[in-house]
Amino acid sequence: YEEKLLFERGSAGERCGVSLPRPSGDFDPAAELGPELLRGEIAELPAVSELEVVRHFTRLSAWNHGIDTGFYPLGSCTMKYNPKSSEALARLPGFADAHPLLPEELAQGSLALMHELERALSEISGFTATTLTPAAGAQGELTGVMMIRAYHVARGNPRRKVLIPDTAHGTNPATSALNGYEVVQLASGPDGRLHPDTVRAAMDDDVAAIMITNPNTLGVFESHIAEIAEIVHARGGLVYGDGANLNALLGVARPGDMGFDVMQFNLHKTFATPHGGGGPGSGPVAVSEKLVPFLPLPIVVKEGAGYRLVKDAAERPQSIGRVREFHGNFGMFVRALALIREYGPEGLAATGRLAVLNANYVRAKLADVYDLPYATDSLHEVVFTDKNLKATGVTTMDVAKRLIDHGFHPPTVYFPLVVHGALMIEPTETETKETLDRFIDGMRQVAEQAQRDPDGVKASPRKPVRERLDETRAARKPILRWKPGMTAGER
Amino acid sequence: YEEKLLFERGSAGERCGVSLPRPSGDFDPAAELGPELLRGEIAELPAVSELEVVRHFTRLSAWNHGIDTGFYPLGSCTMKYNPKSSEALARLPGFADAHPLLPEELAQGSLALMHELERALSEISGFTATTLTPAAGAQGELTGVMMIRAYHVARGNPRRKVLIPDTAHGTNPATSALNGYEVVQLASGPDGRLHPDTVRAAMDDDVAAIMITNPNTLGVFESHIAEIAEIVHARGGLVYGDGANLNALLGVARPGDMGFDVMQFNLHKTFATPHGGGGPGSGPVAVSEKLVPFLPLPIVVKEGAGYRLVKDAAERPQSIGRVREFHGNFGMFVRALALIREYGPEGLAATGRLAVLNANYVRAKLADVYDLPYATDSLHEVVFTDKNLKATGVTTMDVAKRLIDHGFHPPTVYFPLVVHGALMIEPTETETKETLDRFIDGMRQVAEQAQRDPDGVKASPRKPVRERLDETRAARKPILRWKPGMTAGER
Amino acid sequence: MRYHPHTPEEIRDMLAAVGAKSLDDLFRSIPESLRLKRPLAVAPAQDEIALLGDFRRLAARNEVAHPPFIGAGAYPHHVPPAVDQLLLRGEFFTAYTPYQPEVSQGTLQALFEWQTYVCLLTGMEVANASMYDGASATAEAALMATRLTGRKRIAVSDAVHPEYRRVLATYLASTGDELVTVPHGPDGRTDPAALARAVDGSTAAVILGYPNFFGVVEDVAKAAALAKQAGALTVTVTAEAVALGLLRGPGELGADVAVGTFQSFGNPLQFGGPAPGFFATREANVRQMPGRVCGATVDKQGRRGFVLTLSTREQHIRREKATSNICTNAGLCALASTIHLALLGRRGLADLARLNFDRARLLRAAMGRAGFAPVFSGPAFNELAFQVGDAEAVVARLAKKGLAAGVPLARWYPDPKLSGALLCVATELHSPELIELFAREVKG
Amino acid sequence: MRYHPHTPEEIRDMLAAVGAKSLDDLFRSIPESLRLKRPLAVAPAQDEIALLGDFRRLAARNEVAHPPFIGAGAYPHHVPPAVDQLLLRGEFFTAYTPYQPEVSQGTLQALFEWQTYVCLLTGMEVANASMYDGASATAEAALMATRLTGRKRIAVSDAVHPEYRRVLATYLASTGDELVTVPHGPDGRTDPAALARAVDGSTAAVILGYPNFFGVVEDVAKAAALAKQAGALTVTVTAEAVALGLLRGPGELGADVAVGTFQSFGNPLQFGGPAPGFFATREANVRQMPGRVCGATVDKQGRRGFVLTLSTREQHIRREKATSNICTNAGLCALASTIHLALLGRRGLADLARLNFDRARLLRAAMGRAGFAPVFSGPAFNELAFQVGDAEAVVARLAKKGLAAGVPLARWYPDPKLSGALLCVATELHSPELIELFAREVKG
Repeated sequence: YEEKLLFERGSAGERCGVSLPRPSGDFDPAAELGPELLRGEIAELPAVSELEVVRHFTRLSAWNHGIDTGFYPLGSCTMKYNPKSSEALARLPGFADAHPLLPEELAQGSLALMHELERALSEISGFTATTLTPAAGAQGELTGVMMIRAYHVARGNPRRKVLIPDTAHGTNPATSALNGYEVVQLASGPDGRLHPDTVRAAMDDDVAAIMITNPNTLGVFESHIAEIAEIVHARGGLVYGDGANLNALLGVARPGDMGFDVMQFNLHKTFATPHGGGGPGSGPVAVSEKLVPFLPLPIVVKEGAGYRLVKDAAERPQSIGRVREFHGNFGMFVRALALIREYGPEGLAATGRLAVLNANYVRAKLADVYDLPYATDSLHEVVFTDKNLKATGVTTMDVAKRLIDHGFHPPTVYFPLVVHGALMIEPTETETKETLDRFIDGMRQVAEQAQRDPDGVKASPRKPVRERLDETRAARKPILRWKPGMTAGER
Repeated sequence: YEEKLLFERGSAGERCGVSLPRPSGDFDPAAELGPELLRGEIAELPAVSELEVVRHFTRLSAWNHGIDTGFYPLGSCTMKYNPKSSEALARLPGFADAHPLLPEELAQGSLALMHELERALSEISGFTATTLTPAAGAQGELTGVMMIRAYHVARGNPRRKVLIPDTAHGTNPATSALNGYEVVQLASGPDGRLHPDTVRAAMDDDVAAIMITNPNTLGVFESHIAEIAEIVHARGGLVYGDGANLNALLGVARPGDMGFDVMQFNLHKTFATPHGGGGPGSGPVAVSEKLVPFLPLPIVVKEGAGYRLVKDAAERPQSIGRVREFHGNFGMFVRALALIREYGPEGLAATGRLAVLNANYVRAKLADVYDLPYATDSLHEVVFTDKNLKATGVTTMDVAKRLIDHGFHPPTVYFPLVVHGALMIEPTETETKETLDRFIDGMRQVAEQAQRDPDGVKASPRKPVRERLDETRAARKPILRWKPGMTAGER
Repeated sequence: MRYHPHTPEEIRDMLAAVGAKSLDDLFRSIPESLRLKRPLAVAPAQDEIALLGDFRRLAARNEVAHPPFIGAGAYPHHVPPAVDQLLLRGEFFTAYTPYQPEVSQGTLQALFEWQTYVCLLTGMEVANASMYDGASATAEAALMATRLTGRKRIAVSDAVHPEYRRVLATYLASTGDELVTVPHGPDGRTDPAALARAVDGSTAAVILGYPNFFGVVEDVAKAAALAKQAGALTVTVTAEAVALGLLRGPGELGADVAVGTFQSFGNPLQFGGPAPGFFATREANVRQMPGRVCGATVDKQGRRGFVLTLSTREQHIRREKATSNICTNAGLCALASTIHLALLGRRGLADLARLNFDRARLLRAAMGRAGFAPVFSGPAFNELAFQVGDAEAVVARLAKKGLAAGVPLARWYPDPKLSGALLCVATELHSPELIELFAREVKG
Repeated sequence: MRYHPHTPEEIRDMLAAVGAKSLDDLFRSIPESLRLKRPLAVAPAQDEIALLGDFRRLAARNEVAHPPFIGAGAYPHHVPPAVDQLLLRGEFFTAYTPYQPEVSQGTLQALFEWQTYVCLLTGMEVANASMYDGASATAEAALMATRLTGRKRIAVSDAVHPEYRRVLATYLASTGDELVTVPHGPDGRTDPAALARAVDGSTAAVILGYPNFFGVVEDVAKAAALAKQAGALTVTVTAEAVALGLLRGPGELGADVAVGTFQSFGNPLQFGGPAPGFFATREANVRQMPGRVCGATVDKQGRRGFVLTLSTREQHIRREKATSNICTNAGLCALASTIHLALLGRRGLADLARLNFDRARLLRAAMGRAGFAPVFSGPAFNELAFQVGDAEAVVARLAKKGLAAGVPLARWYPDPKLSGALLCVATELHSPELIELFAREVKG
């Protein structure tokens, strides 16, 4: 079937999908507000019944891959199972219907939960305190770098530069730039690691911080992290940890113990809150002692038997201020704490270990077929390339698309940028060995087909509702919204 | 993808999809119960993680057609939209977690709801009182005929026969037989109606009742119902109404006003409780004054400000007893009453009218292509046949299966039995004109293809996960459960 | 009206296509005298917000502070949220009976899995796709026994759920079969001597609870041997199916039919319904089995698929010769049980059953410390009757505190020995602390 | 562990395949000194029943007797149950960012519909696929204005939500841009004279609430004309998007950027988040717009399909040259809004907006009868500030009755004229009876 846009259907008159109370009587908003402020009904809005809405979105949903429908081997994105009990918990009326500005005596349940999560995240990461407010990982980064900047400003000089390895996520340089920093890119070594000498050479008194993802986006642990942190600290710099890959370390090692000064979490990665097709995320930021004064507001504190939000700048004069309205994505806090509670210490430790086992298993089973650019030990993810397929003309993108026909979401492709034709695979601990075996089999079949029938691979995918889409055309002449007369295709 | 049986996967050791409390300590059930009562773990049971279960059922669901995915033109089955708010209501903890044997002072909410539903159903159908307990329409019929039997027994003679028109659902004769009655089938007339003379000829003092569906399964109103009821009543018989087709009459006419003595509802048809792939149903039975003493227990009564269940046979000595444990399918009562509340008098009246409009529209738009065996006015459904396609070799079954490829569930086929090659279509009031137009177009295309390419029609369906299934084979050598070694197909 | 999509213009156009002048015109086949001339006297239409508000208030009148200590045929258990979230998928929820197998493989495969679970848990060979409930399944089992044996007498233990027995009596009254009730002994099991006296060459079936209404585990093997000797069938009735994770399946013990409900798996209490009745028996009896059945077959391509089968037993084909009039059953409830059983898995089912057994042990101990002795000496699973003196008074007293205490057996059993008996359950929902609290409150 | 599927045997086999002796072996690349030598000091693992019990108790500590009369940036509205049941479909809920369009057409088409809804309601030409929230969307709008104009000065009305302004200040502190705050007049609108004084050739943007934090509807057209003359952009901020069902879209009034949140459509309050921020602007600004955007294109067969596009603005391509660092936004929340807007439809949206306006009229009348006058004379939508004397005391008194009364403006505004002001909202959730009750309770 083809599912039209809402705007292309059912614009007929009175049709409506809600049941509303009637107004109290006749009144004329125009008389009270003035006609110049008022609009009539918006003519282009569709008018459909509840059944039509239900069918529309039920059918649209079938055009999606989700964790609930199949495996997601997405590197650095940690697409693990999203527990269903968390959804029940987040919908408890006391949580779902709580207004953020409720008098605090009516919001003790929410505040207690936030406080417990703050303590748990600080303990898990080995830091002193954690702000829960950032809305996503990238905003967490922004918050982290703002704190770094505030720290340096407080010491008299914001400094000018941030050091970033070439394996970093794009958010790292973007975040630094947003804070007015110049980005100095550092080359990683032949083993995929950042080396102390590289850092030493780049480090000076104008460097505000270094941003390091550990394990990095090659899935490799930055073994020199302690020494690197020393080098940076020695010249007054700070060490920012990108927590995107924290899953590998859960219960195994703590960034706060390695010399990091600040790190953001991605609750929708490490703590299994649903990704939802692109958010909501939640990006708490943990800091060491020296950055505590700069934490953004609000901060939840325990006082006696109760909890209170510190909102007033007077109480925290060095705070960077606010990074979002209210207190953060509370709905995600409920889910993250539920997972931490259900795991407990043993479950958290098993998570890191099994995530790393799964990645290494995939690596061991595919290394004879796909090129492994770095022989260094992998933790939670492994990066292959399309080098072995070069002669066939089949590229990483083709492999990715062909995997769709085998029932899998493609891995992360062409990232990290330092690897040519990268295929980045992170299986997560919630997948079974059977699923990994089927995926390995799929990957091997694609490699085999690339030799035998490269055109078949390049013509993929064939099974989903759409074949390859013309992304260039989309960007060249952007059509970003429906307008009357829009057609359902061309040719 | 192919989704294996649960039993064919993940039987590996410790795997588990639940999180349970631990027992209080060591204990040995064998020592306390005796080893002869105990079993070990059941070896054939699968052991899977929560994610595997979620994927399994998510993927299985995609192999189903439901109202939420597409149109269901099923005659006499009233597959209308199931409101989502009803699902929220039925899940309120006070309803979902209420034990049926709660002390009545702790169950006043449930009892009040049942009482209101009982009153509403009695009013809608025009009867004196309604029992809510029967679990489905067929059990409602059984209950109704039991009351008829008890009525006659109370008057000294259970009588021997039940009159049933040839258009009736199979449950009518089956129910009569279960009560020990001999079934006398009555022929309907050339206009699809039962005629008073036919009834008069069959009626005698040994007839306990006549069972009539009105409108009948041809979608035709039994216009002679009042006269027929008089004939039956005159000889001491009772008139049973099969409420399967009540939707057509909502707010338009009431069976209780037409001479019926008893009628079952199908809440999952008329009042939009979900059909769920074959139940749960709910089959309340409404009765006129003379059958009230025979109603099954329990009965909810209002006393002062409170509600009480009459459970004791001493209070209702003529009651036929119980037909199910506890008080009926309460979860369905919540949904049915919610719909009645949201409709109100106007909404109920509109329901009958729009259901009949939709059916007549389909009839008007297809009558030139498909044979209409009865020219009589249709109410909520219309019956066509495959007669016009005879020369092509395409049958009703082929038309039904080909419609699947057009995205529709097939109509009811080969029923009623009096119509050769029947295609019975009931669109319900919740479908839009656009959907009906697409369905009409699909039906016309199939008729056209039957002329042009009969083999193509006969080879359908091609789009669903399975082509036509071998039902004869299934019945000849029944395989009703998985056993180790079962294969996933043959040939 | 959000469920009625028709606009006035569409109604006008459609009436024109039909050739009618008005909506009322469509009803000309209904004699004027039979038409309703007034609006229905039901409550005025309510908007969704008001409706939710009213129903929330109603539901709140039911809420109790703790999980009830009542079993007696409906068992408070934890339903993992995953069950309901999967169940709510519209493809399952809003599907019709799978008569058209090509577009119903989801429902059909799940029913096939349900049937397999029922067989594995009961130790039987075949099962149907569900029944309305445990009581009507029991009645259908009795009727099947009369068909199979050609006999008209049913012997039922008085320790079978009283409401099930009442339903059985109602069904048998309409078919003219005879019901003989067999008393229980002081251990709470069906009295073996009385059973031996009740069973003879005219007996079609012996019906026992497993566990029975008192929570006591019957000696099914012994009763089945006795019944077999007389040429009668043995039917076991299980309302607390979690017990089958710990106790041998009735099929292993010689029973011929196992019926009951799987409410305990995945189905909330809902004030008593709906929940999935089950019906399992020996392969030899399959063509006399009531209700829908799902079977495996192949499609045109030879791929395995599932269909409803053996419909020549059923009312829509056989009409008055059908084995039963049941059609719609409890498919969605059976799906809920199947999902819950899948989550539990082999180990989880055994663990859950052990845990329930454990909680009943804790209850027995806590009540013992409070001075209340068990009424019956027979082996129990998760349900026990205690001598508490004035049981109705205890129930009333605890109700005032929002605590649902259990049910007094005297409501159904005039036996003076049971006059002070309170039947109580303990499941995984009753924590050790809550059990202690309960025992204290009963003591008062 | 139900989320960890590994059995001991599988772990053994997998370790063998990997060539490791133990799980800890896999971590040899982590120096011993950096390893954690103890279990994490978090609460011990909890089973699902205990977890549900604990969280239910926590949530119950939040519950209030009635919908709160608090707006102030987060609005209590009715969310039809259909929204959440569709949202919970795993295909939406557990999907990743739609970078792989062939397997993400469901999410993408829904985002395209979202973008269209945002454009239609705001009267703008283009919109992105959502933002974190209204506050950061406001900050991003300011930053975009500085990029487009090359200027560094932002004029913001003090009647813009105080927390939004605080976020704006935080963002501008790190970029080194300047923030000028413009006071409001006695009508609650931004003071036109002060605005005229604040805007000059160095101003990048003028930011106004629409409706503003006081619930007052600003004269956007006038402000936009002023800004335009100075070469500055006009940015409107809307936290209560239901207002856009009654009020002209900011785009029609001359605004260049419209930002805010659609929380009011389909998203429960959730103690403040998540909810979908929105960002809409003129087509000419599209390449300076932050955040993800969905666009239409065709597939190899020429069929229409959707992709994320214009990614050359974004961090994963442009790195330090990106227009913003935002990546994950609030896609699922945007989907919730889209579903709710679809249910509302043309008529429903207008009705809902009128109903909210009506409820505020009832509130004004009821408070008037209770002796409380509105603080501001400007036109209001569904939110009003009243002079109640000691506003904090009123809040504390009503809290004791489980009633959330509104927020005292003095928390953010030292202006003595606002010292007794209580900001209250009335929506479709506040029935006329509840509004009467509220006014009585405020009076005490």
